[in-house]
Amino acid sequence: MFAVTCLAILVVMGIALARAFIGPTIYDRILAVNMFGTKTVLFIAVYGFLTERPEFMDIALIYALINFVGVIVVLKFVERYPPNSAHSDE
Amino acid sequence: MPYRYLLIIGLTLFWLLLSGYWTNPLILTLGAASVALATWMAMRIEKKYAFNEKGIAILSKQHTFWPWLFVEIVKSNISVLKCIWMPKTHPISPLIRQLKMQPQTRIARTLYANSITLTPGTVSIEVRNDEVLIYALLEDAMKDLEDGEMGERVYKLEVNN
Amino acid sequence: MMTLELYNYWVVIFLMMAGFYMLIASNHLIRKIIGLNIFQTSVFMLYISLGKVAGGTAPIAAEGIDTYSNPLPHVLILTAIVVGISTTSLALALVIRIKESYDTVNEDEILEIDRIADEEGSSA
Amino acid sequence: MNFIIDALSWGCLLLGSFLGISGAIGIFSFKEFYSRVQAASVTDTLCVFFIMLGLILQSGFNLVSVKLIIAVGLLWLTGPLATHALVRSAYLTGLKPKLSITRKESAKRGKS
Amino acid sequence: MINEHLPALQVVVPLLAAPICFMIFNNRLSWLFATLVSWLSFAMAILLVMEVRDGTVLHYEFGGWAPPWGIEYKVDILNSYVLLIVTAIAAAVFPYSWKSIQKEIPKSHHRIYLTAMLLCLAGLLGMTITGDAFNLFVLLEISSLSSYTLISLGRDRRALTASFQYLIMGTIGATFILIGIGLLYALTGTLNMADLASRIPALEGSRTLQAAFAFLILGFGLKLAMFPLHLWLPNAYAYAPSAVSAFIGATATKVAIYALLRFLYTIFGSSFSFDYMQVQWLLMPLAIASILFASMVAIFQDGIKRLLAYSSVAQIGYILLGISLVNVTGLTASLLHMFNHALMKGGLFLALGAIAYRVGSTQVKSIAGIGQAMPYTMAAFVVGALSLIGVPLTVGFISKWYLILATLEKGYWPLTVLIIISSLMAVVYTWRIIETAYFQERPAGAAPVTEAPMSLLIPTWIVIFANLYFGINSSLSTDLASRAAIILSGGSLL
Amino acid sequence: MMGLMPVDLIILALCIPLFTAVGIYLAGNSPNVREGITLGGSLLLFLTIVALTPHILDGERPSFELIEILPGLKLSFTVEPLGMIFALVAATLWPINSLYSIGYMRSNNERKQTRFYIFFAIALSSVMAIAFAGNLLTLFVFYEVLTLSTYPLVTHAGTEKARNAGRVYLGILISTSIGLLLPAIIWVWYLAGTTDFTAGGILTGHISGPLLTVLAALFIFGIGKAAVMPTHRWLPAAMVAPTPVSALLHAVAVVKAGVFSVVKVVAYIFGLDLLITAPGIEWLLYIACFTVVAASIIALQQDNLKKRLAYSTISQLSYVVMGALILAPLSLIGASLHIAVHAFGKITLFFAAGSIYTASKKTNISQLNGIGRRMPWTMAAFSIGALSMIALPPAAGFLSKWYLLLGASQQQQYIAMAVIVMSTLLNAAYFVPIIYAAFLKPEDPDQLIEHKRDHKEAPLPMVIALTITAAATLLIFIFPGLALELAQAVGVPV
Ligand code: NA
Ligand code: NA
Repeated sequence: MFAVTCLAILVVMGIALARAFIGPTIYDRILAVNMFGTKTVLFIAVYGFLTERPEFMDIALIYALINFVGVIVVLKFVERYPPNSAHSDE
Repeated sequence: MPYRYLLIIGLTLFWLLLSGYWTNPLILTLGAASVALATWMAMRIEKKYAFNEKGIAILSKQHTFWPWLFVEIVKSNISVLKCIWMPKTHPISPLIRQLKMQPQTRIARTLYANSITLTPGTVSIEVRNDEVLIYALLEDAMKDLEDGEMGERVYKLEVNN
Repeated sequence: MMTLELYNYWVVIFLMMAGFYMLIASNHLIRKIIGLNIFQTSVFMLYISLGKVAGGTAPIAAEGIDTYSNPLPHVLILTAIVVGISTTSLALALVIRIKESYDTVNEDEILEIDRIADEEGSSA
Repeated sequence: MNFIIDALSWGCLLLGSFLGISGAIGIFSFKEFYSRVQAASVTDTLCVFFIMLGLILQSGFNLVSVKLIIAVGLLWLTGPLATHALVRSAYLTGLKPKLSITRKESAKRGKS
Repeated sequence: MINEHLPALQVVVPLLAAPICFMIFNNRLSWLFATLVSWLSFAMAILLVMEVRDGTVLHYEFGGWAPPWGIEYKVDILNSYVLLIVTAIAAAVFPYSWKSIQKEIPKSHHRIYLTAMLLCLAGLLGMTITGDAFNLFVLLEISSLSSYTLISLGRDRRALTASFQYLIMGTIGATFILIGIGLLYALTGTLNMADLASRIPALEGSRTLQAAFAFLILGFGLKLAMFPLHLWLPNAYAYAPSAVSAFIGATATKVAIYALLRFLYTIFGSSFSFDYMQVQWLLMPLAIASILFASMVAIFQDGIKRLLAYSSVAQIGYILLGISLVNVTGLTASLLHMFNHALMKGGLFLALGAIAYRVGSTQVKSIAGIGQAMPYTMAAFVVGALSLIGVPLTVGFISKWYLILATLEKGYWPLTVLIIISSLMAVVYTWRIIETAYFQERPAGAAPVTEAPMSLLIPTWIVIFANLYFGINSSLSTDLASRAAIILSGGSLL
Repeated sequence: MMGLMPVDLIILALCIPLFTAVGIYLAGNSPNVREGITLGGSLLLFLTIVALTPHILDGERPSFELIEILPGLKLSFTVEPLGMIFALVAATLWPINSLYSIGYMRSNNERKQTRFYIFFAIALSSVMAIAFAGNLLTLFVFYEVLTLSTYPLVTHAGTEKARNAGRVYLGILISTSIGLLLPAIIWVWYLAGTTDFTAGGILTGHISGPLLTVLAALFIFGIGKAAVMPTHRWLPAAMVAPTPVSALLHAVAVVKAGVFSVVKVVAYIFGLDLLITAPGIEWLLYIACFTVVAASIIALQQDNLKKRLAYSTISQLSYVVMGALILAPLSLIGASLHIAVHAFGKITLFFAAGSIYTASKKTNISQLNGIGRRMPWTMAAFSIGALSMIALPPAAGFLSKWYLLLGASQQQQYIAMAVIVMSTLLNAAYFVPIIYAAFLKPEDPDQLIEHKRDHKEAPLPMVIALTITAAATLLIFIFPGLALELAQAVGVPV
């Protein structure tokens, strides 16, 4: 069952990654990357149970925090220096 | 109890739970140092934005708000799911509207705007003074917000305090 | 079968090539830095997969587990990551100063600006 | 008893997985950025909740489940913040949403 | 007591001094402190050389962890010799810096300069002294990062792009080295150089070992500016502040070459490197190409710094040529040239810095007629140039002589001819400078020029004097180099 | 002075010109003191060399070692007869040349006279070192010092034209010496393990066959100062120099250093007996023969007096090379003698040319009609010099040519004999018309140069100088004892 969940999360991550590639705006990409990050947290948690190493939860927590900070920083940057082509296909 | 002490206690508990090492003195010392550092940084934010202890009290007093919000989240999840799986029968009708906020304190407004964002289907774009700019995926969701139940409940948290 | 068993190396090689390509092909200095990071990251992954012990689990001490993967590469890579971050931040600082003095971060444009400056310098 | 908890837990995990996949399909099929944000919101809220709940049920009450709860709290706390910051950036830098009704009309209707 | 910790102190002292230097807010005190540290390092290097000269090898285990678990520092004749080169140049460059950076680096950046110089020094010394492959990588990056910083301090904005280019190339090189070390670790399960050396012979046929070898050669090739991986070097040296050019130009590539030698001989062993992998047939054509190509390009340079930079690429070619001959004489020649080239390039860049201090430019045309106005500076430059050409009584002659001897021993007389042709090219490119300085008139309207200040002249002349001293009485350097060569090759070349 | 040991005299001979240079530098502001020091120093050197001569005639071969750069590679000095001849010629002509220079430089208001005298003294010092060089390395080092120290003299005028000529001068001399001579020296060292000059040669048994010829060719063309075609081009280019420099370059120091080196290498490195076994060695002789004839024909076409003298020099130098390459003991004596003989004759001719220029500002032969009546001393001396060039008694040129001819007939080198005869005719063809025009043709008023319409002889120091050298040319013919005795000892083991 954990395996199924893992697989599902991987599928979600894959689709998010696809969206990150497609864009078209930089915000779509950031949205997708953020989603990819939060799903990574989930994945680590479930994977910990799958491999019977629930200690991985610590890593998941830390990853959640890093992901949040990362997204905020990127947004700060994009907000201050908006790319010329942010809103269209580059 | 002053905000600072609440913070210290909260952070200490948080650290202890995450750490799991409750006997190693070196690690405990490091933990204490982390708590001190985090408190110091939080107090600097506090000085600037004045989330005073009243704010903390808001979050803790009314237990009915959180279950209600959870139910709202479940409901809005379902409505967005319908849009995703059945776009033909449940077409989206995106719109943007500026709403007046009932809550008056900063902490309550923050809570309100975050609650809007947390429920799928709506997102708060910008908060200015007592107004909030909202994007909604569905007109119904916007209506619900205009009806003001959420605002009302957050406002109650604020005044009942 | 070899090819699939060594999938980690293929991932590493793919990342390495991707980073390297970005580094070489891009004129944009920031992209070069990103390429450099991908390139370095591939090496980090190489190291970590080198530390894998068959049947071993992540080297986090816990009761009831006696086979761990080798933690040394992890420790080494922590150092290498720190080095990588220092390199990246230095590179970014340089790019900021380049942007300040050239008003562009495009390598071709920078070369062009230098070339024009040279010509003016030699004619003056 | 164990069986019931297991079944509940499996149910939660399945439900969470379904919600995750739904959100993913949403961010893929919705036509523009602001609506995709709503789909992503689904995965950030109930998907996280159910998967973590499934795990909590599996682990029983111990430090791990506390950490799982903390993780949910953390994600629910930071999720909307990130989403808000993202949407705000997008809006302020001039990314216009495609609306079914214009903002003016919407404002009028809202007042009525 | 102190002696026991000398190998560690050699690295730790400049490393710890760097942040302290940054925290001393007075520029002059900060400089004084850094200078003292550089002299202290030099003194320690001398002590180390004296301790190991009789063939003893000093081991130092960090934190009491015995190798292979802990990091081991190890000093023998070879690396004490390199330590001596690096610290000697540092001991001349630091006192020189004070005046030189006044005009080339804004006051607010002086402490950054000093800190980065100390870090660079520490990194180079550490690379030389460490007995641990991964530690070598870390220290390499410490020295590299500080040199990127130092180069970016140059006045011209091109220093920034030069530094960036160097950063990219240098990081690729370092990453290749990291890959190589990682593969070696995967094969042997150790990072300690001695342990690696003992385990590698059993693995001769391994593909992974060959890959590791290739990555390491490529990585060090980039760091030491082996043709055609040298493209970062000319700009980096040309736009860096003069004192930085002098220090890095004299030391950084030498240490990279030392590390390459360590890997070729000590870790992989000469039978793997030269008999099995036949790396000499890679090194030799590249060395020849770099000697010819870089000398040719140097002839057409308008900037003296760039000219010297290209000359450095050619000189690196000599060193690699010596290595590629795979005999004791060739190796001795390479080691000697590492030392001698440090002296000549150090002296030339220091003299050039003194010229830049007074003239404000290092273009060939801008130094017209300064021979009379700056007699001591230009005389130093001339001696350095003669050394670069390889005129007898200078160190340049000694290393070229050994190199020629090595080619003749092998019977590769066309290489002898090559060395001579490239010396002729060195005559051509240095003569342009000398002729301009001495036999052209100062252009009308040019600002009057006076002799450089003592604080620049004295360090310059100390290095230049060393060029003459070790050119006339070469017994110390040749003795150390030839014994280091024999030890390095472990008798395999005899 | 007589109480000094021969070795002390060698050191004195090397140091006196250097100390003179220092003295000139210190006295730079006062021309009289400066010239006094020059004259004093040159006379002192002359006395030193004279004091050394009897020791050599007695069969002593004093030698001393300055420094040993590398094992077996040292700077050392040994005096043998050929070196003695060369030193004697140079030391005799330096005071006379100094005397002449004083007159020339002052009356032509030349610039930077101090620099001129300093480099002149340094050049003389290196000439002494070349003459006494104990091995090829020492010879090479001071050969290059001589090239470099005469560069400022050649480009003395400081004009663009002078600098370009200077580049040709340096370019040919340095590239031949480094590109050919140095490899040859290394080769010799590699073969024999030494480069010491030894009567009878050092290469016997080490090399034979075509390689021997190649090595000989490397030396003949590598010694560019000997001006064997096609390495001769530096010599006409150097004509931009002031006349005393031309006199020094073409009669004493530079060219003689070249042919001296050739003879020395043939006699003391190869040995006649070895070189004669070299296949095709006669082709080198033929190239020298060709140079003799071709240079004479070119000289015939020159109207500029100094240019004609320059080509005459090229031709005469190849006599010496021929003498060495005929490979007969008699011709070797001729070659050694010719070094001295040609020196006196040619310096007389240059002195005369400089006097004509100083007195009348005339530079071309076509302007010289009737000048013998205005400048009888000068033109009489010129005639004696010319006779010596043509090799007619009672001038000394006859002696050396006679020995050359004897040697050539002994070796049955008929081509060489024919060339000697033919070039004698050519020499006559380009010198006799000048003498004829000077004394017998009426003066052409149009050819008189403004301000110099009623010129007489040049200033007294110049006249004295050229009178002395002309007299010496005659005296050597009449009393050839000393020169002959030394020349006969060349290459003969003691
Ligand atoms: Na919402
Ligand atoms: Na939402």
